[in-house]
Amino acid sequence: MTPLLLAEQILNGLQFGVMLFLMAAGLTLIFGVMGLINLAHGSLYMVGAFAAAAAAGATGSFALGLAAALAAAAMAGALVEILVIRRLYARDHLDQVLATFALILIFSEGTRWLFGSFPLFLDVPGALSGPVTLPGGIQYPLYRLALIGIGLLVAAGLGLLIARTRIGIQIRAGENDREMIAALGVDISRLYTLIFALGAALAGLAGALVGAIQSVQVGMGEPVLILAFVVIVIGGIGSIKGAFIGALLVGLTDTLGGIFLPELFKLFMEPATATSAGASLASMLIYILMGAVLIFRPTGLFGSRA
Amino acid sequence: MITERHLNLLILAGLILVPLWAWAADEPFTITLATRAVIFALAAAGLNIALGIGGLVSLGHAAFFGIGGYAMGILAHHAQSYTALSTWPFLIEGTKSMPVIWLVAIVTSALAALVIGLLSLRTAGVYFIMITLAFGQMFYFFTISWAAYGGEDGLSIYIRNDFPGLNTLDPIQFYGLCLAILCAVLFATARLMRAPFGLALNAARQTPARVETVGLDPTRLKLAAFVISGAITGLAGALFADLNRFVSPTMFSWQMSGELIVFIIIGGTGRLFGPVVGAATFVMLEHWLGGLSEYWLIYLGGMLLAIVLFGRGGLIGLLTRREGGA
Amino acid sequence: MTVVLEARGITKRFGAVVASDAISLDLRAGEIHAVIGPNGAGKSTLIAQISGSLAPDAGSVQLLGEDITALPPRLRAKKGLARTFQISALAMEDTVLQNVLLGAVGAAGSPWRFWRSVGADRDLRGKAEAALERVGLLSEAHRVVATLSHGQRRQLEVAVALTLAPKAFLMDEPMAGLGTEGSQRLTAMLDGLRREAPILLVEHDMDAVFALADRISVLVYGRIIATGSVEEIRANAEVRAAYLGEEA
Amino acid sequence: MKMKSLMLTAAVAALATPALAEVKVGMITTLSGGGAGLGIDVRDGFMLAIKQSGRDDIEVVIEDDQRKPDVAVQLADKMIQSEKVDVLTGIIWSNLAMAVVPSVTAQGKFYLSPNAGPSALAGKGCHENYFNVAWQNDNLHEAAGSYANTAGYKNSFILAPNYPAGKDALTGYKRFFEGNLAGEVYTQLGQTDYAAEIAQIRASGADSVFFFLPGGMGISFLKQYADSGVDIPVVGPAFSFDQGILQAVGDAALGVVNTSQWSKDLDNEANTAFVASFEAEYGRLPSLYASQGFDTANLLISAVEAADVSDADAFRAALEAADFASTRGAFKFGPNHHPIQTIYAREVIKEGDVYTNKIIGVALEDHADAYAADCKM
Repeated sequence: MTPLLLAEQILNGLQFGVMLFLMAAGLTLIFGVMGLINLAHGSLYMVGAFAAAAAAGATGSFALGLAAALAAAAMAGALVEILVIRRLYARDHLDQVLATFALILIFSEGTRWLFGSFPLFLDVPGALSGPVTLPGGIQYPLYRLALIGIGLLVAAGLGLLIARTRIGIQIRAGENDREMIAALGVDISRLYTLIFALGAALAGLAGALVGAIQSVQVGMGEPVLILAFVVIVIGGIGSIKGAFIGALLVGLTDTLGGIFLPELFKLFMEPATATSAGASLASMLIYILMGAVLIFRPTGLFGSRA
Repeated sequence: MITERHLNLLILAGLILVPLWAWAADEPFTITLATRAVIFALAAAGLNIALGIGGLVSLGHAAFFGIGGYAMGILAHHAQSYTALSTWPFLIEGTKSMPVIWLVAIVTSALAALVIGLLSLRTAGVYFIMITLAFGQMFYFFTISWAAYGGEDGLSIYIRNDFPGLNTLDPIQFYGLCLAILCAVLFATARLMRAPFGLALNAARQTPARVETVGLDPTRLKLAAFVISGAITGLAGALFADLNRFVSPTMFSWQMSGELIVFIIIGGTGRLFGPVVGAATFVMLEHWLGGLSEYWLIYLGGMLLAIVLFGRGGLIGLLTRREGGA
Repeated sequence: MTVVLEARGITKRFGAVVASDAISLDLRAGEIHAVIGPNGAGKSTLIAQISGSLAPDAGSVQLLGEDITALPPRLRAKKGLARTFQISALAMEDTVLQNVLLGAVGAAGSPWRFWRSVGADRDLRGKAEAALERVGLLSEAHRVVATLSHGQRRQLEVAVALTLAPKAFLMDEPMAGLGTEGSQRLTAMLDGLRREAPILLVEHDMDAVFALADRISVLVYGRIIATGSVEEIRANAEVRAAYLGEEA
Repeated sequence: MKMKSLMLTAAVAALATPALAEVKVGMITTLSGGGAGLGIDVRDGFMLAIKQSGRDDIEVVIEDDQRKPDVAVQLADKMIQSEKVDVLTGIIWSNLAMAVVPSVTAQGKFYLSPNAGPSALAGKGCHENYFNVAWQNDNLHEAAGSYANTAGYKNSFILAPNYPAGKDALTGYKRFFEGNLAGEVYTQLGQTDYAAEIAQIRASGADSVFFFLPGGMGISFLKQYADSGVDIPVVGPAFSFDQGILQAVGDAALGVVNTSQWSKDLDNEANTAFVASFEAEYGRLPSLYASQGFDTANLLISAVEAADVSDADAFRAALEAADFASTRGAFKFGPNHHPIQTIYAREVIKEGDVYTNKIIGVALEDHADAYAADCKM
């Protein structure tokens, strides 16, 4: 393997990680502030992708598609929070798991009922399509570079939001002490709806951005959801910084593992077996990573509480 | 309103009478459905020991269900193809005998539960949920690409395995066998809940600090519960494989783990017959709703949601008043 | 008199705050030794280090001459140190009897029995009922703890500790939240307990402390500023200034 | 516990007196969740043929397997034990077929496969009551390998998911492809991002790419491949270029060559009528799966006309004769009851606003599968 190819693969891992971060950020925010496990986060990702595909299909504009994705996911998130989720804050994790599991069923089949059983079309916007040549001669799709850029911007934005703004102060206060922020005169139920909608919008954004280079279909949210959970558990639940580091770790591990493990196995196996065995191990790799992290740091890399 | 004890007796009567009626009325499929419900109930009864009594929310119990299934699949596969499982260091042959298969299923899933529990119990709360999920996913991905035993296609066993003195291919006889195991496990669970172990485990869920100050180790108690729980779910997996005469990686999927939790909560967390009520309700809903609409999962989701939000204590909680006040 | 429990130079820092500043105290056979102090003096931190749920930065804890500093709470309990909690740590969904039976099971070291009902074990049941009898809860044995009054829960805490037949009691504010009457009843009960095993009593209720304590230690800002009999403490100027003065 | 199920009968008369139905068919297919599109197409194609036949003696019971093997097994039990069906059909996925077919045929029922054709059921595990009306799983991949030779490719990069059907696909391609392999990669089942594989393809020096990535995986791969600027030609089986999926891939699929035993523009009378009537009935273009469902139903109807289902030997012989007008033109069964058929190379084109396929040549003529020799029935 040439250094150039290696560099490209690292870039791929980063890009994958950044996308995972968009998913994981909302999830970890919601857990950090409200203490809620939301299995339906993947459904909001799907809602974003479908809204983007529908809007972009109707108007021909990718930007309008993105706006639709943000709006639809945020609205769906707010609605779900008001109707269902807010009754779950005081419950144990078990009830939360079950209720949000039920929400997955409703979202998935509801989407299928609205949009049918076939995947929808959503394409990369014309201005961002095709590859560009990077220094060193790597040919890399412009859209993927844009994804990395957007992801980093969102990460920086979230960091600023939490460190500098009034809402951020409320969020941090909420993480530490619910009663305290109530005492500050903040309408806590409105704050929670807002945070949930923000998390949902992030998931919707990820869905729309990723939908352009993947398949917009029912059930697309669940594999990503599991990955996002792996990410926030590795990073430490509730920590945005942890989610960022965790996402990059998972992205790089998954991408590089898929490439190097089969190569590694070829050193002592016949090629056909090695390819298959390497791929098998690669598919288990991030779960092994997660298990290892938790065994040595039971609350994740940056986590403080269970 | 009736007491929980009376309701349990009623359920037990239903488990005996409905299939007998179906047998008399020559409705074998009803018996098959009941068998499915009973096996799911057994799997969930296993989980209930960890989750309901011990408070361990495991989102990876499909791992044990699958291990039990594959124990059956692999042993029977070798038996039907007349090949040895391994020839070194000593010869291991396949078998079609249910008792042997059950023993292997119980031992392997208990061992897996020991290892998984030992590692997972270092964490708590959400982290525990997630690390058990991760272990389940490892098994899932491993079996999908495990070419020797069919990978994603799974393994078909053409004829149901044997149990001495029974014709297991006869639906009512196989049902009776499964029901007997379920009853035995429920009885043992009832004993266990009243025995010193159950008392201590129950306290370890509610107040681990207290358990420590009387000189007991809550983590060890929970680990033991996890192992017992995994072993029972593994046994259920072996039976499930025999019901379908087929095993595949979907037995390991995280949705399977989720469904086991669903059974328990529908029925009523920590209640002896909770898993039975939950599994039976789920199997019935699956069938009635599945026939009503292509989009039946929406209705299922709505019902689950209603049960979590408004029916605390599950169906048993709705139907009974609790003994001992409150 | 024999020293049963002894803390030597216990020190604990949280960042810049010194929560326990080289605390030394002892508990002798047959006595009730009360530790008092204003809020934030470090009483809870001290209890946590003696019971083993928090490791001290420096210092040691000894029970009957044996160093137990490195032992977790579970093993300290086995050695004979029984504690009660400030905020009741009872199994709220269980009955009174079940909670005491847990103590009996722990004392017998026999949780690995899966078949025979714990209630059918005469030995365990006898121990549990005797403990309930002593705290006056036997008539409530089959009530669920969640339905008990605050005072009854306090009594139950003590009953669980009794089942362990301990060498020393460690009681974290047992009077907290009790009314006058409840407080008096519990005082009377603890009074009789000291003959069985000495009590290290961390308490806010001054009436109870002055009624019960053989000796009193005063903890202020993580340091023990005085130890002595009730009279000595009442007369101690430093204590009056630092502590009683504020209360008055 | 009488289960209410979705029963569709061919004619109003049959509804009034269902007892008249002489043949009862159980269809187990995927109607909910991610893979529902395929099941719906098979069902619609099948029911269209039944409707067109005007017969009132065929009753079809349809159930949703949710793409779960254990549910499929349970439904098969229900069909046989409770509905007392004579013939089963409908399963889309190989792993579900492996779970259901052996026990169904062992119980003396007929099974007609409208889609899945796992190698185990074509070779040693074949059965006299099992008929595959679609293809043996390897067929389209073999055709792709053969097409690659014709196209003059010498060095292929091949990839498929790491599961049995994926391994069969690569084996099938290699069985016919005569050039070298620039790379062979197993991806994760359900994988959505192929950036790493595309980078490997770019660096491999291949002159062609063969991939088998069914469903959403193929959509993702094609979109990402098109966007990567790698312009090595791609070949694949029809699954990723089917009518239902193509619209979601869009321009990224244009010009790609894929192999199929059927195409909308296949010029024969049965097909022309099928395409027109399917579009009239359902308001969409038929897919590969719809054509397979349609052919399966017509095979069944031809057998019902020729023999009584209660006479298993006669009914089997009638099925073996395959005396029906297939949408693929010539169609006959090999000794293992799998099709011997011509497989075409198609190219993705755009007709107005709609993406579809056009036949550009024959990849394999009258092709049988590689496992027939192992079949002893």
